[in-house]
Amino acid sequence: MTSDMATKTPVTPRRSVVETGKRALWRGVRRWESALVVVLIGALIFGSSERPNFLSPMNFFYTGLNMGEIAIMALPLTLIIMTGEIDLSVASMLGLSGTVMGVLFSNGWPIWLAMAAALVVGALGGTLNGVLVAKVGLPSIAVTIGTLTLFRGIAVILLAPRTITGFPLSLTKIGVVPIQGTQLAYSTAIFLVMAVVAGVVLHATPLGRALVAIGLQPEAAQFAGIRVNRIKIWLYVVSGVVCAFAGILLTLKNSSVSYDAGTGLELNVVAIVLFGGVSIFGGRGTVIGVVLAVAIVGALQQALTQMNVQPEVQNIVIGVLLLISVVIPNSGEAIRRIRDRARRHASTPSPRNSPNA
Amino acid sequence: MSVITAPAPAPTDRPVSRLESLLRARELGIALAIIVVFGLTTLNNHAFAHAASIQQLLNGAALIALLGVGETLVIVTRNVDLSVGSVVGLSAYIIGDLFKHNHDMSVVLGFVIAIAVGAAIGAINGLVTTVARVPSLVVTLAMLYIVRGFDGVIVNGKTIDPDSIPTAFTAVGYRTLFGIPWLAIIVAVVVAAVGYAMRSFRSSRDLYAIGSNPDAAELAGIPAGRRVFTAFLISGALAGLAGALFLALHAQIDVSGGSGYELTVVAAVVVGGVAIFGGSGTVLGAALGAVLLNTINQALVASKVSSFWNGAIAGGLLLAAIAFDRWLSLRVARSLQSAEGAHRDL
Amino acid sequence: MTQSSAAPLLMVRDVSKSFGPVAAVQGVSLPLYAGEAHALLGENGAGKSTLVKILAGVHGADSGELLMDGEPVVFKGPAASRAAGISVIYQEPMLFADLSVAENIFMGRQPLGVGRRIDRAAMNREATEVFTRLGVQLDPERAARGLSVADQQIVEIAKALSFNARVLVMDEPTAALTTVEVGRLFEVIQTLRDQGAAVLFITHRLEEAFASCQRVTIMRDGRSIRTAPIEDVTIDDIIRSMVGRDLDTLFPKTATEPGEVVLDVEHLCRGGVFDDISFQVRRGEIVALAGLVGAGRSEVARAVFGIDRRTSGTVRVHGAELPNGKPLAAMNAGVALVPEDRRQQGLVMEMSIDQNVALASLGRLRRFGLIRRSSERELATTWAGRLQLKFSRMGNTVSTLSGGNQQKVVLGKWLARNPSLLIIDEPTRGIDVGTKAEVHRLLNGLVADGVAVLMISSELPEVLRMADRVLVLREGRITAEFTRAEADEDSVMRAATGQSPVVAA
Amino acid sequence: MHTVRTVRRKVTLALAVTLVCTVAACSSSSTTTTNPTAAATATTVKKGLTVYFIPKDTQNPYEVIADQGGQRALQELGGKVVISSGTADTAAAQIPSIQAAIQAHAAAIVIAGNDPSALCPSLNQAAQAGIKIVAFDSDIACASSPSHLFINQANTEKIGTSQIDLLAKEIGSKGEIAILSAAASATNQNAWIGYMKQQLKKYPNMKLVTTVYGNDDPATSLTVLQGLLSAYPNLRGIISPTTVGIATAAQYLSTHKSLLSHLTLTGLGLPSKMKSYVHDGTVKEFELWNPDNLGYLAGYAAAGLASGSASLQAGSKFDAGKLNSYTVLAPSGTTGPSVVLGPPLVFNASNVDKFKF
Repeated sequence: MTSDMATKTPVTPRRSVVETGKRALWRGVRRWESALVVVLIGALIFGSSERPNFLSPMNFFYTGLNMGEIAIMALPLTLIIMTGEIDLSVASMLGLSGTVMGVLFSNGWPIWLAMAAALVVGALGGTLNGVLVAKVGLPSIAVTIGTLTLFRGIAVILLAPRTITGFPLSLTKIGVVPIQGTQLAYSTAIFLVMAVVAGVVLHATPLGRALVAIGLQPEAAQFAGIRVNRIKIWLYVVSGVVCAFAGILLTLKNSSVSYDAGTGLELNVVAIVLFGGVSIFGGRGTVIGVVLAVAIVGALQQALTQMNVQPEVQNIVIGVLLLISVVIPNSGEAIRRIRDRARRHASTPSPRNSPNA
Repeated sequence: MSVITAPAPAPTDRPVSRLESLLRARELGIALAIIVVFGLTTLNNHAFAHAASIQQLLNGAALIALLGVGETLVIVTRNVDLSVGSVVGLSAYIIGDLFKHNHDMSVVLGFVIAIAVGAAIGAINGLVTTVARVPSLVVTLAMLYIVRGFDGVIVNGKTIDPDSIPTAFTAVGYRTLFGIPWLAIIVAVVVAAVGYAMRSFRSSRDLYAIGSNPDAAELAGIPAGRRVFTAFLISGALAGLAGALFLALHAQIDVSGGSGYELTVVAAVVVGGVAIFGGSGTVLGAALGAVLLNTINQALVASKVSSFWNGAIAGGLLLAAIAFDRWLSLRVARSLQSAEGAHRDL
Repeated sequence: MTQSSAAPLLMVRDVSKSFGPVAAVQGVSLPLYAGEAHALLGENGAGKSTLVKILAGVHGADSGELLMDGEPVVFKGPAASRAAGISVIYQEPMLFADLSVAENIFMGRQPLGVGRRIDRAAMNREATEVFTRLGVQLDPERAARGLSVADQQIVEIAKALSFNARVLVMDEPTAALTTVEVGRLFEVIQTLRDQGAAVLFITHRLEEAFASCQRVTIMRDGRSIRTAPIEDVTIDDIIRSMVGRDLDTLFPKTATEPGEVVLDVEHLCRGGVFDDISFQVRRGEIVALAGLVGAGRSEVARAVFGIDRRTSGTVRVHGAELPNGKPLAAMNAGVALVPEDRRQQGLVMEMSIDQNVALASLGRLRRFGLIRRSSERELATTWAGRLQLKFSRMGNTVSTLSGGNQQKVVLGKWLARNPSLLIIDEPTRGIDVGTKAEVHRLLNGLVADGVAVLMISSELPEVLRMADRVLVLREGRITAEFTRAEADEDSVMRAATGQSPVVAA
Repeated sequence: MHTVRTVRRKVTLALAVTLVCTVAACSSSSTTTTNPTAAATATTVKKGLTVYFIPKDTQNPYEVIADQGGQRALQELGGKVVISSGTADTAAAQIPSIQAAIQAHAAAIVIAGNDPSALCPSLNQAAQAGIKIVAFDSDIACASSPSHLFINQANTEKIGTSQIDLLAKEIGSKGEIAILSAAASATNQNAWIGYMKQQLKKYPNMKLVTTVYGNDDPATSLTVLQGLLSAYPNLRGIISPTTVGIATAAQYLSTHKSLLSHLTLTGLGLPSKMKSYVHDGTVKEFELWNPDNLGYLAGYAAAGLASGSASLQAGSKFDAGKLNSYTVLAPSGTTGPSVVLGPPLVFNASNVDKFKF
């Protein structure tokens, strides 16, 4: 009866009473991927102009290696953000899973069992997030800030002050050498496969359509028979498992783990997903966009490092890209609004002007 | 169609206002929690109740509490400011560097510059958010990177050493007035002032209106853009001030100063009962939230629990806090429904 | 009926406003005289709401002018319009859930005490005064969250009163109100007119225009078709000028022979909302749930469909019991629910037309787990055709459609599943006369084909003319049941408001 | 600060390393401690060498000083130093820098490994490209190749024991003491703490009550310090073997002088950060080696290896400019060939002002 007052969603331009301009935004979003392609090409040209063998396979291998875990964690987060929720606990889960795997391994568990256990922990953590968000109905940003602290805290209790090393070389090498006969890092390959899966699910299946509907209008989705809560819970479970998997990869890559592995990565992951054109309010975005974002950030970091540019500059670049990625699609509407206001202040009615300019 | 005139409904509000007063007493709840934690700790370690360690509690919480005030203003408008941590680092380093190079720069000027730096960044946050109407979470996340990166470029491995900071400045970090640390006094004054303003002035009520129902705010002719901008401006300025206090308290600053604060602050604010999606919450609550988190951290060490437990407990507490809020609002909703039924009774 | 003074208080002269290619309002003119209520009628998409937003200062007009007391005025924003003495009440109340009722009324102009600080005591006092003028009792310190829609309207009206507005614009204020509340609203309008205010009253219920207005303006396709004193027009010419053609009979309900029981609800109960609800719906009959808003009608529908969990009782469809709180199970049992709130519940406004139509049928459109876009498009086109949907491109978002066409998309979405039970909540709320008739004809067609229909409606005429049986809910209980023959406005209203010994069900 | 931080390596491994070099190190380095006269010219070293210095991260002040030492060394030798690393102390962030070194055809890499093993494969590649590898500050532990020289700042056992001795001297060898460490995952911290505990056996009346971790963040360090003080009112001494920790503690004590009556602070600190506290009597003595010399030595070693004037042969000597000559110690346990800069320096009011780091 008073649903409009009960439910609260973050304020967004398209919710404004002045409804025009939202389609401009929509088109902007869809055009975003093509913009990303241009940026990527630009980055590559830039890189190879600075460093002749920038496009060398080895370089590609290392880029993949550097981006691996972040890229993998970005995929489930993309789906979660599509539904209008968020998961800030990804990096903590990555650390926790590595910790669990390490602790069990050092206590003589077989490595495979230790890994399995790590994945289970991921599932449990994800379930906790999912239940608190979907069943109890708490704001996901607050919940996952809480579990961010909680998961990391548990890792500290389990492992600090120790650091576990000595994982079997046969496994640790997949973290550092390319797949036989290729220049593809294992993490890169895994990411690409998962990206394809995520892309198909999001863009071509009823589930994907459901995610979009949930992101745009949860209540309408529920009335269409979409099991909103169940889907959200499962998304968080998947996110937990995938992050746990990324934690295993990172542990193998470093062939050592300590409780603080991957601390602070959550914001990088979020940044990449948003830069990929996924709307923080849900319902809008593509997996390909996120993949492109990963590629761009990876390429730029590699290029800047090889040019021996201060690494801080990379942060600035990421930040600027992120800003651009939200400002551009909105600029049309902003300009229209400013013009409109200007016109009304100059109180002489002028001929029609398009709101979607 | 038939028009029947009936006596006006008289909503029975009793259960509501009772629960609402409970809601309003959120600050009270946190205060109690603090007292409980404090009491329990004191039981197994009497030293915890000494004046010194109480000063420590206040000092330790001061910075986060201060940042919490600004963050509250922003969150109440249904926005968020993730750049505060980076701002602390940058403003602290900038004035530290100034002190280093002209040692006799006045302390007041130092504070002014720090606040100005923060305000400038806050202004950028506010402008981009309001003019381009883009989600503040993204904008301030971007600013978190940009400011931290800029900080790194100018710091470039240098550090500010204690002896390059005038003692008159660091004094703010440890001097006390009637046993209360200046740091705590400054923050308390800010909390009191902003808290009072948030309750008593139209412009600050607008903030709640904007966060509560943006469309209605627009129709009510509230200058949402200007208000939100101001909220970011203040948040930035307070973060700048926090940077100055950071330097005064620690007498040293490097590139990592204040990194990671953003999430701690949001956590404290949420524990303090500020609704993450805007519309309700008080700066006092946010400040108390910060004190509670800090009290727990120190209580753990003081009661000889391994400090390894800090994280897990803080996280659990945050989850508990928001779950409690949810439970409370459900209770309100339910009691309203029954009130509703009664009201239809006529 | 007050006589209209020579010069209009507010004159809208030749105002136009367009959004991109869409000309929402073209050269509209209408006069608002002091002490007069002026009905603004027209189908959805006729441009009424745009005109309202221009008066409210939300939109600036592209051309044309507004004259107050003969003086041209330009509103730079809502504040300016309000300062000029215009206050607007929107269809959905626009309140600040977290703030107190009093603060909602005085937001932005709270009474100030010393040092420009808000004087809460004074604010609450003034709020109470306004409420007394309205003859209602609301605690001014209570938060707006949880107010009933009606009480929210009351607060909005109180806001308008507190402005001592000279021009009061009401955009479908009655859409969500019960007869009682509508009655009270009309009294308020009367009071305001007596105080010399001009009222612009927008509604889809023509009877209301005749009940409370002295002058009427009819809009169509963004133009003002005619303005006339109310006594010079009849319902028929109003409708004619609204839709631009003659309408065959408005509510063509053909009698049908009910078949076997489709929906069987027993002792359905949801704590604090409704209690011990039992009824049946058969093939080929329309059963209406009547009652005041808040009596629990929509809640019963939600519980039957499984959106809300029931605390006790059973729901059977074709004899098979539905699991609790599982809409999908209900859908698979052949139940469809066209919800009360189209924009929030019925449609995903930012999704394309075809995707909305297909949203409930995706299971059937799969091949190897993937959606077949072609068959999705096909499905949508089929139903768009059957329902005579007016749209430019299937790919457009439904938010670009008029209210009536949006309702058709919702219907298409559910009929595409060819349900055996259609629950339809407020089938024609806020949609124009033309589409209204189409919807009613559609419902007839369905029951003729043996579908069972459970209809919820606040519009008594609709209930009386469409329903084979009428169940009346009051305070979450069924207080009366009428056959088509027994049911008339008076008996239903009495049962709904509990002003008579309940007719045994 | 972070020398003293985050070497991801098994404690036992660290012990193994250092136990062995101890004996030799003391003999070899006793003669060659700071002797700031006569910058020797290295005739046998090639001109125009490019040496990549890859610190844990670019902002780490301690390593900035070390890198400057390296730069000075290469200046003397007519070569140049390129400093390259990431913003975070992770192996992942260092790998691109190694890549850059290979592509720039550097003569040698001097690296402070954020991870003992994760860097091996990429360093291996560098070695195959004919680049000489020198590790300093924190060693890398690669199973087989690449062979490299480790420049040990001082031997681990001495750092541990000497701090206990310092404190014992100041508090009359009795009373409760506590340790304020960096991150709980900092392996070299934990290695030193291990030796401190051993050494404490010599002082039956001194009791280590607890170890707290300030994560090298002033705020955290302050919080745990304050907790420490209220938890253990009878605390007599605090050892903080990390530059941030000791500076934070010193700042707090210097502003709460009353505590000094019964509380003594020592540890590892930078003279530049500590001198004000030494002069105002907050801290009597603390330790550190000369990071500038560490980098300088590493620079000479790298250049020597690259020109063949130095070798990994146990017992072989090489010229180290103003530091005279150093003898390479035999490989042992998991550590390859190494040299030890010398015993830690003890700073006090008499000499603290002499040092520029």
